[in-house]
Amino acid sequence: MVSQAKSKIIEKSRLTELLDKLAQGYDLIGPVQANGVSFRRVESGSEVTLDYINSVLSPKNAFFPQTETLFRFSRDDNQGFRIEPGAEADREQVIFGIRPCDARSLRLMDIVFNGQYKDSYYLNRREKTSLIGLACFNPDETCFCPTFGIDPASGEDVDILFSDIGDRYLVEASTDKGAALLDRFAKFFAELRGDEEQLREARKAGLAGMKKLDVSAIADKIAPLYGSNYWESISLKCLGCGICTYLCPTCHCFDIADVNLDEGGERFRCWDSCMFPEFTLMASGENPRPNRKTRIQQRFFHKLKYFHDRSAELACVGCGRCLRYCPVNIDITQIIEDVISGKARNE
Amino acid sequence: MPDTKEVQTEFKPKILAFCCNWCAYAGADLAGVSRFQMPTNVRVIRVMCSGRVPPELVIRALANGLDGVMILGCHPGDCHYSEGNYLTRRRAHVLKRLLEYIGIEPERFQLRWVSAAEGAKFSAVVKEAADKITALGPNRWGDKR
Amino acid sequence: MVAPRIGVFVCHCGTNIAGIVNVPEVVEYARGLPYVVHAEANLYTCSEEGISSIKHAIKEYDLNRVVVASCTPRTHQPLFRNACADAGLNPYLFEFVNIREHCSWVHMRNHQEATEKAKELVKMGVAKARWLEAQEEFESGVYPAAMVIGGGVAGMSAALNLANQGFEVHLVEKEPKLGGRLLKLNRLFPINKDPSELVESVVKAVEGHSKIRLHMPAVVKAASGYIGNFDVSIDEDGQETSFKVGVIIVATGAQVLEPKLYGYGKLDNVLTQLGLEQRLKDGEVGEFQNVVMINCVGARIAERPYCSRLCCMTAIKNAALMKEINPKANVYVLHRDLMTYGVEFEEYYRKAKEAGVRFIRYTLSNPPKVVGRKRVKAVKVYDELMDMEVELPCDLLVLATPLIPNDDNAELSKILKVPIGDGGFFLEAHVKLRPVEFAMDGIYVAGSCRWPADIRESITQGYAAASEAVIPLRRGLVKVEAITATVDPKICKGCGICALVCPFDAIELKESKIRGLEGKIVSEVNAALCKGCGLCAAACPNRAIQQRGFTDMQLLSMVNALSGKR
Amino acid sequence: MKATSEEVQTSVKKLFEDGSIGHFIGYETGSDSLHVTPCFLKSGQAASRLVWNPLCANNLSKYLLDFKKVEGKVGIMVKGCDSRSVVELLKENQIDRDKVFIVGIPCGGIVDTEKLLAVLGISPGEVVAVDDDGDAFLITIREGTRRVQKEQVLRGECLACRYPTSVIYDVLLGEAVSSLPWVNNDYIRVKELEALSLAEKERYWKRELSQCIRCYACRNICPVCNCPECIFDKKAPRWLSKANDVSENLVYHLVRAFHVAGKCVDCGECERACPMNIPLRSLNKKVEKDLLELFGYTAGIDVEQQPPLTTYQVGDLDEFL
Repeated sequence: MVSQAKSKIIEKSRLTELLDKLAQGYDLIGPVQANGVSFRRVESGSEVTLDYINSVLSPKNAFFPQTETLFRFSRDDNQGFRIEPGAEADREQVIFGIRPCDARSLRLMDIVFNGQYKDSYYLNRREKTSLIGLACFNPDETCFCPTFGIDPASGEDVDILFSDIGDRYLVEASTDKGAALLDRFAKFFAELRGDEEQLREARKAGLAGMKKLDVSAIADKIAPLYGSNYWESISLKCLGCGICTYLCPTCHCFDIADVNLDEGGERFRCWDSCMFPEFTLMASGENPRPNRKTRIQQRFFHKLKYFHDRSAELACVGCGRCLRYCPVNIDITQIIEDVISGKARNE
Repeated sequence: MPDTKEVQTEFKPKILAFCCNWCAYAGADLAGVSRFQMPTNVRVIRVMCSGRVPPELVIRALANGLDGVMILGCHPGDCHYSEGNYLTRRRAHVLKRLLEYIGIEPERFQLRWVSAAEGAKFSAVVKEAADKITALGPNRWGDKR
Repeated sequence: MVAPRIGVFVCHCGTNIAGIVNVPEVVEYARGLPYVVHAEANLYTCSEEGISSIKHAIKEYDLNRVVVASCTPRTHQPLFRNACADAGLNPYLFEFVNIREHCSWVHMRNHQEATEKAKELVKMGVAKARWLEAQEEFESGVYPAAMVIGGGVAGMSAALNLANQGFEVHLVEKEPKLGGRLLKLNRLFPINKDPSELVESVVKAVEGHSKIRLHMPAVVKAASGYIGNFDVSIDEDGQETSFKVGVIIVATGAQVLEPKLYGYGKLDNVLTQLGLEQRLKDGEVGEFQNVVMINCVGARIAERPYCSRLCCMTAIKNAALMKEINPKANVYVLHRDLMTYGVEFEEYYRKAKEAGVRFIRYTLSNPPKVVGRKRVKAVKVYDELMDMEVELPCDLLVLATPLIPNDDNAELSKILKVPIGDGGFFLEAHVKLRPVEFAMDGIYVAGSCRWPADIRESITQGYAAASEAVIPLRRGLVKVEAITATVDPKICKGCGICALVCPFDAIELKESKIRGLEGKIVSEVNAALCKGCGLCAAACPNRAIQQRGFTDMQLLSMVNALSGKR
Repeated sequence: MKATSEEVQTSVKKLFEDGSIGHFIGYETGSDSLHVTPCFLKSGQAASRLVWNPLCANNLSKYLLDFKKVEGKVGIMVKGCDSRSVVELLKENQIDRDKVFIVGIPCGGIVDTEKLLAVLGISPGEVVAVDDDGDAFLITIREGTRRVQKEQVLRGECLACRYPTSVIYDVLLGEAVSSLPWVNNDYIRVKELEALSLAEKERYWKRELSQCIRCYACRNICPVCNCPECIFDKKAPRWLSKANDVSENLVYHLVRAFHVAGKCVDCGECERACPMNIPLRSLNKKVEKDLLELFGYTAGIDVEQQPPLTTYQVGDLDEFL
């Protein structure tokens, strides 16, 4: 149901102008076409593309950048160090065009970064960010978000949802933050004409037949496959690259390193991938996951069991990026099916 | 309003020179013994043969922000190890073209031949490199991460 | 692993360094560098005091790395390495930083920048030192034989010296006769003796020596190997012969310049000094009344800036002889400066003047001019002292020309991998500190192939080279600098790139015998063949092969240090 | 005649039966009709899974490194480009010729699926099959069959392919193809980039290199990048920071271009694997072009040919006097 109070429309012809205004008041991040579509900081609305099913890189960079300075240090005169914090997001930022699957992934990342340990870097950005989602009516072959209870046309995890209903967007605020944003830019928005719900329902036809797997018992079903040679058969073709983990909106592992210069330096963190040989390499030279088989197993166990054990959620939103971009076509949906159906077993 | 004069510190490029022990390093020593005065920009790293210097070190040095890298070795045919400088020469031709292709001025990477007797040439090579690279301005690829 | 404890010793070198570089500032800077636990300045680090200071500091501060910032490793590295060894520190835990030849001497006008550069060089040296590792030197045997190239007086002296000490000597002479340039001379200065007395006795001793094997006429065609272990092949009268030697002495002499000046070669009464000696020797000098000699013909000019040293004495000798043969003759020596170094030589010159030889000084800008079309009839010269031009009647013009390098020096230099200097003469390792050695261990130099030398000097140098060369021969073992390549068989993938680039066939692909890697094909370095060039280390794609003393870690650390990274 | 999937299946079955091979590496249909995926067989029974069609982009030769210690010979399907990387693996002693059985397949070019979808204006799910039909591809979609000229939709490397037929094989399926009609002008893209000014080059490559997310897919998929421990994975010395910025990405990509210099056979896998669409072939092709022009060298042709940077001629070009 469209709630009248928080719902508006915007004519398509006014979108660029709105984005221009947003870019003036906020750090605006939107889908940009450059070597494929990815979310990047934009200065004006004209940089934004709407021609995408989903971006190559998920918007996680906006909260958890690939490389992030934690703090800087410099030597002081007394043989000691001065510490300065890394650059914090001092401006409010708006992400325009985030898909419902990616928006859900942020809720999953919150579990990690806002759990027992509070990650101020992530949380600071999260707090200062408003999400403007774009409903998805035209999913890719590789999409399977309904598997995880995600409605690609819903605004559950965003502040405002835009739905393309032909000549205009239906604009719905689902949080107070979203409502406030709508108020601030009220002049761009008009009242509903009444046919919006109907138009939206028509567009939802494109969502029929989306892949939806039954993952209700997956954590239990995958457990006995620890050490199974099923993973070996998958790992045979795996190249051990980081595409699946780096493009994944829920993967959140990072490494920390120092830059040590004469005059000081910085400590930074950067994405890491469980697919890499040095991921769990210890200083002694020992590595508990010494081969591709154990690494592949780790990736799927983390997503489908360990994360679930801790939070009752699965660390996947069905965005399909890992499948779409895997150069050897390793198919997570096939693996989930194999696990559910019992086809994956110890041989 | 008074003119806010921009205080421009003179650009002093930092240049690294790998010198082979037998020719170029000896040539640099001879330049010293002969008191051939030269710009202070160049820092020498001694290697036994110019062929010890892999492209990785050159690329790393440029990515570190050094303004120029030189490899100085024996003249072709004079290599103490017979053929090290011939291999260096092949690699350097490929590397030079690749660097230029990527947009790095070719003057920032040079291979030059300097014999043990060519103290004057060593100082001339240093001066030439310092002049050319000063004219280019700072290396725009460097980052100290 | 013990944490590095680095000591830095910065040398004033009197005022050589300290006159330009602010040494205390460099020392203070060094103290702040990573892992440096001690830094000090020395007036002369290479002096006994400096050396004992290093040894003392190693003990006092428990140093496990030593960095000396002074002159060049090419002359002083062994000294400082030995100092470390004496104090119980592995000599390979020493690193040299050159702030004299590469800094103070070439930046004399910019003290501040020179000081900054010196600091940075020290920083780089310290960065490398942090990663130095103790090394054991490889000992290799010395084949107890020598090759002496050149059967002139220097070569024969060296050969006899070595042979008399009991070592087999291969003496390789390109002419069919021993004796070299000496054979062509008429008299020797300053004793005025017939050289044949000297030559004959030396040649006889050489020819009759059971330890000397003569190869004549013969030229060296190829040489490979290293100190203690050279494989030589020569072309002996059309036949190829090969043999093994432990050391090589180069004594190939020089040649006399045949000038294109003063009508030489065109006018038939113009000779070189050597030509005159030949005529005197053969008794064919004929009648003469007016003899003019010109010195420095083709020497000390832009194209050939050096002084050949011998020509002045030769001219004095022959001028006096001519006067002796015909006391009524007018004998003039036109010179630019007279080189009569040494007490006896000055005396010799005085006697010639007393005998009536006239010496006239000319300048390069105003050289003598020859008068005459087919023959020289007179020589016009602008007399500097009288400040006027004089015309000297002349029926014999004798030109003193310099010794110039042999034409085949370049070829021999390539065969032996020893350098030749600017003028084309061979270049020793250091003009003062290592005067008869080449930089390449096991090869030595004597006589005029290095620089124009007279007979006495040639003999002395022959002896000197022999006495240096006999050290490894006598010891029977040489230590090979521990800069050879090593393979990490765990990482090596057996691609064989290293073996392809190795100029010495020192690398072979073999099945590993290491536990856990049995059967794996990996590179193996034959330390006896490896010369430490490091080509393999640069070519190996995953850096499984490293050159000791020049590892990636060490070189990269220097690059990073220069870039301001730690 | 072109080889078909059925022909591949029959041959492989026979090779298993007569004991010629104990393993086989080929292609099977992947997650949808527009994708194939590597297929590993231990017996002839499952040979019916094998396919051969213009979607078989993967260069399978890298997998040979994982089969060094197995019993029996490993059979592998190779296109022209793939066979050239097999030559390079042999050159580097990374595989044993006696332990591989090379099934060569003449190749008429591989489809660039992105280009195909754009040209046809359809979504991936609509494609049912892609077949080779001489100078065109036959695309079976739900509504019927469409014919698309190859030049419109071929992968970049196929547009420049000089070796469509395997240069080394034990058996060749189908008729050898000696040249492809559309291949004529080598290095067009490299020449365009060479013609840019230095400032334009810098701008271009800084933009491209800033895209890199350092997933290492280009390295990991590359058959001639076969070091068991890459120098970029080493802890000491650290050649590359884990931080992602242009200068680090420069080191990574230039050094990689150098490490594959004289070995790269332009199979195009690096560029295909790159999720960020960085024009990696333009880097490798540049080095390839220079090696050809400077030293007359082409990689992956002859096992006996010495790599160009491990040898020299006294008379080599010398620009450094």
